[in-house]
Amino acid sequence: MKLPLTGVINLIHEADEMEALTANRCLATVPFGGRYRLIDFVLSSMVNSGIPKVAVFAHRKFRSLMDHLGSGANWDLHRKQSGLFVLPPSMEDQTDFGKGDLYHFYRHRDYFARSASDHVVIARSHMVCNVDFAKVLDQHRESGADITVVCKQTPEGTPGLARKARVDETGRIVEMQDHFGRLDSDIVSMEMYVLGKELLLDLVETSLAQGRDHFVRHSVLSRLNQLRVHAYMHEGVLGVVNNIAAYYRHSMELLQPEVWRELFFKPSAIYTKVKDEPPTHYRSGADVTHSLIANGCDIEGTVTGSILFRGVKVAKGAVVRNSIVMQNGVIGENGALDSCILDKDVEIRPQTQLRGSSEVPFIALKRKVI
Amino acid sequence: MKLPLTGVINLIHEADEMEALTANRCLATVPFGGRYRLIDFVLSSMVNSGIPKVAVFAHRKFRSLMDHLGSGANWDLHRKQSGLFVLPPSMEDQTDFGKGDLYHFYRHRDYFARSASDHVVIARSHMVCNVDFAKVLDQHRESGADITVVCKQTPEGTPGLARKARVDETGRIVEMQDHFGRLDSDIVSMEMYVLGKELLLDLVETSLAQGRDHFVRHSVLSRLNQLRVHAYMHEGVLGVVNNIAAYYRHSMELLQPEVWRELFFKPSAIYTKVKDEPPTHYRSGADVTHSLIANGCDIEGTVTGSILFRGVKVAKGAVVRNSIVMQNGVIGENGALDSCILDKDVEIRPQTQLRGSSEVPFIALKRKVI
Amino acid sequence: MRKNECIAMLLAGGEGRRLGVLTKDLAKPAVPFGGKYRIIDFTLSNCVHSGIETVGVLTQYQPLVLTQHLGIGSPWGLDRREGGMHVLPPYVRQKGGTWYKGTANAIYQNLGFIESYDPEYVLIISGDHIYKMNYDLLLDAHKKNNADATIAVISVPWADASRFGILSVDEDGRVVEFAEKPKNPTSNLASMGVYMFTWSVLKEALIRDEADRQSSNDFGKDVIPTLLEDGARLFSYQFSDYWKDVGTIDSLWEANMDLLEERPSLQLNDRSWRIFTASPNQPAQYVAPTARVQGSLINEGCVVEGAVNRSVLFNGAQVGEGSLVEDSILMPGAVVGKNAKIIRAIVGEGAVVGDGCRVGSVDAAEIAVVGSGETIRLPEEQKEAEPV
Amino acid sequence: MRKNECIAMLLAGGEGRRLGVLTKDLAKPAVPFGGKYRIIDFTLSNCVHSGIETVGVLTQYQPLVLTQHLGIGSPWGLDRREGGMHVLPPYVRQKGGTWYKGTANAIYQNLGFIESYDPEYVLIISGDHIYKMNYDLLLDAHKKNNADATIAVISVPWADASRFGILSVDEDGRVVEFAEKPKNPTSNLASMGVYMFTWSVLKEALIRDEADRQSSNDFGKDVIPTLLEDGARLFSYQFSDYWKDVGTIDSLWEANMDLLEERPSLQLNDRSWRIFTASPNQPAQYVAPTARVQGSLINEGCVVEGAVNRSVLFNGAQVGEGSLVEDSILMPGAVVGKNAKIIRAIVGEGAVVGDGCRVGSVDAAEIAVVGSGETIRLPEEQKEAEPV
Repeated sequence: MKLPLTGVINLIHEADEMEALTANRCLATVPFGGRYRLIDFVLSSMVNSGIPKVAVFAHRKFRSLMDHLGSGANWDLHRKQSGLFVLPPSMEDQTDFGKGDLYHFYRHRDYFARSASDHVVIARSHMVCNVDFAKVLDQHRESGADITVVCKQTPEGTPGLARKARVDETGRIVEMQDHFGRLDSDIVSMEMYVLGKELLLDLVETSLAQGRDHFVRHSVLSRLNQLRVHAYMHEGVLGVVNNIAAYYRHSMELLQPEVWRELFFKPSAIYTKVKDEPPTHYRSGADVTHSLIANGCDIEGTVTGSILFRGVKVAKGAVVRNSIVMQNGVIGENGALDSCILDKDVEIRPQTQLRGSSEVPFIALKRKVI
Repeated sequence: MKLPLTGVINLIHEADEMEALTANRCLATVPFGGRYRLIDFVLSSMVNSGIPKVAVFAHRKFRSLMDHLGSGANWDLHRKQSGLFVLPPSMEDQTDFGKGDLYHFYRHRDYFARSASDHVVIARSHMVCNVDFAKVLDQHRESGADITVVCKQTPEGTPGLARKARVDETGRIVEMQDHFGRLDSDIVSMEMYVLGKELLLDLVETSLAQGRDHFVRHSVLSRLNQLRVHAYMHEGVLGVVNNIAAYYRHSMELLQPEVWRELFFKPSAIYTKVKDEPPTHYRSGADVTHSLIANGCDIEGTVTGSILFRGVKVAKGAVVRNSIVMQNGVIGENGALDSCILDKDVEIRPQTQLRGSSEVPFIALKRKVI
Repeated sequence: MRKNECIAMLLAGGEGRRLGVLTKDLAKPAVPFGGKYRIIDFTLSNCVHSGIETVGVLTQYQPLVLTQHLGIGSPWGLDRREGGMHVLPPYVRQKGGTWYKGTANAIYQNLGFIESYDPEYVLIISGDHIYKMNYDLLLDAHKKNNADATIAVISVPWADASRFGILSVDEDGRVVEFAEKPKNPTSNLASMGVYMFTWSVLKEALIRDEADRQSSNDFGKDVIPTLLEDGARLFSYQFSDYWKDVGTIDSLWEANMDLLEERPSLQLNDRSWRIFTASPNQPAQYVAPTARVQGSLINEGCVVEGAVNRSVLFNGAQVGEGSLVEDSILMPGAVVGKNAKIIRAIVGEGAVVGDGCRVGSVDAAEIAVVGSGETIRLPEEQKEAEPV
Repeated sequence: MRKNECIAMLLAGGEGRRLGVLTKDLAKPAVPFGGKYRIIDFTLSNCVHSGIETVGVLTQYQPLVLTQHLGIGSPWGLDRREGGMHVLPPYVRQKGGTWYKGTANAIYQNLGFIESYDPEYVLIISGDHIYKMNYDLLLDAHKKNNADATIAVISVPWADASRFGILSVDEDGRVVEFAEKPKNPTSNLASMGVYMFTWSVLKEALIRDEADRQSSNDFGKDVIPTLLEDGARLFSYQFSDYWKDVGTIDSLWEANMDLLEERPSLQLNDRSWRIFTASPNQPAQYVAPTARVQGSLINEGCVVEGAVNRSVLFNGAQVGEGSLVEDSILMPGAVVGKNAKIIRAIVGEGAVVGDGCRVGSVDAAEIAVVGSGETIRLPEEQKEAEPV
């Protein structure tokens, strides 16, 4: 059955310190986990939760986004009267780019007004997780909160940039600060906000009328006193992936079987664009351990502590360690990688050796030949 | 079976003098004929001819285009490895907008290179017609021409802006001029160019290298001596619809049953976005003659010599003459229209009378209440 | 994917014998209705609007046109990766196959299909009826009552009650008595043939019913009465909007005519509850200078050159100059020539009524019918002698 | 829509009896192959790559898994508004229904379906074979020869020739003799069961064949020999790439092992001729620190903690720590526990081989098979006594 919740994936001004990985794509379409793009996690969570209608507020560099999402059929969202809506900014007006998300919500207020659901969830694309929004909505209704924010207790020193929140014993968020704030709390916001449609439209108009155009800062943070903003504590895994250190760390966490099982199967599967690659061919002489390997790879060399995306070729004698090789990468004979991130279609010539550090991995731009 | 021809609908710098009708949409999505958009005619022709893959080079104001085309399913183009591609200009670079079509073809040369077909047809969106491109390709191959241009012999004084061509007895185009040229000929170009893929890519690179970026002017017109450019004479109806006079004239021609039968049925059907409107309800007291009426209308008044799009309401006592009323228009009680074009969602208040002339019809902008 | 809380099984095998030549090559659910639709479109659209996205359609009699119409479910948005619409014809096993014995047996033969979705509730509906209903409200009531089965009912005129399955209910709406076509009805609440079942209860009931050699394997005659006897929690759900079984020529004609009222009780032009159907891709209808159209519903692709009064014209129907079509229905592609008269008639799909012909009359007791694909022409000599 | 020049009819009703427990609940075309696919994916993908966009799939034996796999045809891009894929089970008429009598009868029963597309040519193929073939080239040859029927043939070892339908052809490739499983073959050109027919010829032949009470209604046994007798223009079309009938446990195992060669003659990783299949939506495979994988094909969703040599692992298969899987096939979701040994074996879909168990052996004459869904466990006492 449908969940009476409208989905929004808000790509407007996402905090992005992904360096070369977002040179030609938006944060939402950064490849992750061997075959996914970052947006797949929140989008699949929404679909699996029964959310019938998802709008993606696109912003910059969204060509890759359109390619990836297509008609939404891979997420079963190509529906008759609902489904997937990619809403780009107006191309005619360059000043649009500078404006905050509230401005874009306002331009598309029809989208909210027309949706049959009473509630809206506004999320970001860069949270790697598997969330059941039906449970979030249940808690939201039971608690009587105005806004419910999905939060997660995280260990000290997680590298991604995330807002921190202080929560009182009733579950109410009494303080919340941007990632650079000094608030001492191990609870981070997963930037998923569930609220009533009417309240959202009211906040959009009121904030804009006050000359303020930033949803979280101007509509939520500044109203923690007036509105009851509650935290929903997420139990599953979480990766806040918006800088290279976090990208590398959370990628490598997938090599822990319990993280792999939880992220990809609980509560439901993560969907992505189907690529029709054949199974991976491990040739005699291949030596692969402690790695995540996507389909369509052809491996003759050694791979350890690494993630290979679809269609990667590791030639004889090549050694790939602690590295991430995206789609169609080629590691030539006797090439050696350690702590590298190769973007799509990178070719490493025979005998080439590259080495980064786990703090600062070596990054090769898309289509480079090294 | 598939026709070995790749389709391109080129919306870059389309000659557009449609005034208010293209204030918020591109020429390709101007509503026409009660339920279509201009682009439906060339797109359906391509699909019916067996062309498996169509790229639409979008340019300005293409949101309405994306809405209309969706995944291409309404034209049966949502295929696995081919289908419909909407290629927008790069949003990051505003200077893109000024550049000619050859520049955009160049940016997307992969699209041509990857397609399995040997031939390409490059067309525009504003030709209202029903063409079998299989026949065009047949003639192109048989004649041995380098480029075949679909042309049409037209009566004197057709209002749309079209290039004129002079054709010798062998069918070769010996001269071709822009619409403002002085060439005295009754043969107009339908702006559909069939040519080999290799030749196209060659023309694109050569012209760009010479600092020229306009396909027809720089790659075709200036090469009429070197290249064998032949005309294919189209037998069916044609409306060149890129100014208001032509829009009005060719709309009204649909009220001739032979034009209606030929344009919509020969050789095949014209497809458009399905809207699920119920049949039109003619109430007792309705008086409708000599008109084209789409589904979902509700008519209590008088309609004559007019075209009503889907979902139009004509109240009791209202009189609509020689007018075009687009989707969801409402004519209040005793309202009277003569020689008007109402864009979508226009409401005419009770008792209001509006009158334009057949040369200069009265145009009401989308969503106006008058 | 999320578990399906509720899936629908749509019985679409009806022969519709009383529709005569209109259902010769057509299952009843595929009979055209309302100028644009086929009967089954109403229940399918109801499912979609009610949030039910898994629908098994059980076909049987003359399924060709019906299956073609259903396609892969795209007109209803039921062309889904998981769930969506599934056409379920009677299945031929190695030892052969037979038609479904009754409505209950049809569901019984598809237990495996239902099981594969593991639903909590199963909605049983029929593709023979014209109505707009939100099954989600029915499900809400079913849950609130903690019911085993909930039967949608509608009040019918007492005089007609003996033609229906009639329920007597207590003040809570719980069913206390059920009688199939009772001679002396004690209530005028008729079953609409719309059943919401708790799946575990239905499954057990179907297995028991199948084992019972005496049973005719029908919901109304067997399954419901047995459940009632056994003290199951059966509730009624009162429906009060338009509902019609268009099982006869007269009722099909009437139901079409109902749409022509000034304020029809079945509103087709309702943007929040569109009836979806396969699009025939036809241009806007053409109304000629010689035409006169009043009180009628006319669909895309029609060409009207004559007079049309209080009639329903399906897509591609044509009425020639000088002809009169009154109180009639022209099915898809029906062509009426010049100077013809069609009064109180149904002209079937693709049928042709030639120049000068007359079909039906104002005072005929019965609605005249021209069968699908039939052609009626005047003998040559009459053509000139008798222009209408 | 453009007329369909050529449509395909895919025979997918095969029981595959010689595949034993692997086809217990499964039609042969639905048997998993190549780590990711089901057998029928190859012919369906061939159709799509050859530009054939209308495919009738004739199902019969155990169609449930097959029909589920086919869905609405979207994995192959055959979910089309016109044409596309249509599943055609044997049809139950009012008087009951029976299975298709033979391959020719299966097509005969669906004459109406073919007629509705009005094709010029009809391609008859079977969902039982593994090969990549461009049917468009076959059609070109058929047209060039102005043939009535063109039969794709492949050279087989003379020793095997008596297991096939064998054709003798003249220098133009015209068929002069056809013998079904001849004892003394006069040629080694075997029919691949791929027939291109001119539709008008096929239609007439099928009607005649159906009328003939003596006929077993089979293409190879009846239709082709009769056409040949009557002097029809029958041509051969020589195919020389990989082609395999995987009708037995041995050939299924062999065909999978063929994929593990350094330069396999059936190349799966061919971007211009992808084999499409329904995506199981599984994450990238996980290879643990304790794993060793050599000369194998491994699919998404697998978890490998033990050693895998020269084996094919389908999606979701698992191999526990300390286990060895060698020269074997693990079907989708097959789970091998810890310290187990699987040698020269096929473990069926969802089967479980418990800790410490052994299946198969290096010197066994036959390939060991664990049936779909079966569970093999050591008795409690052995578990401790005999760690492998």
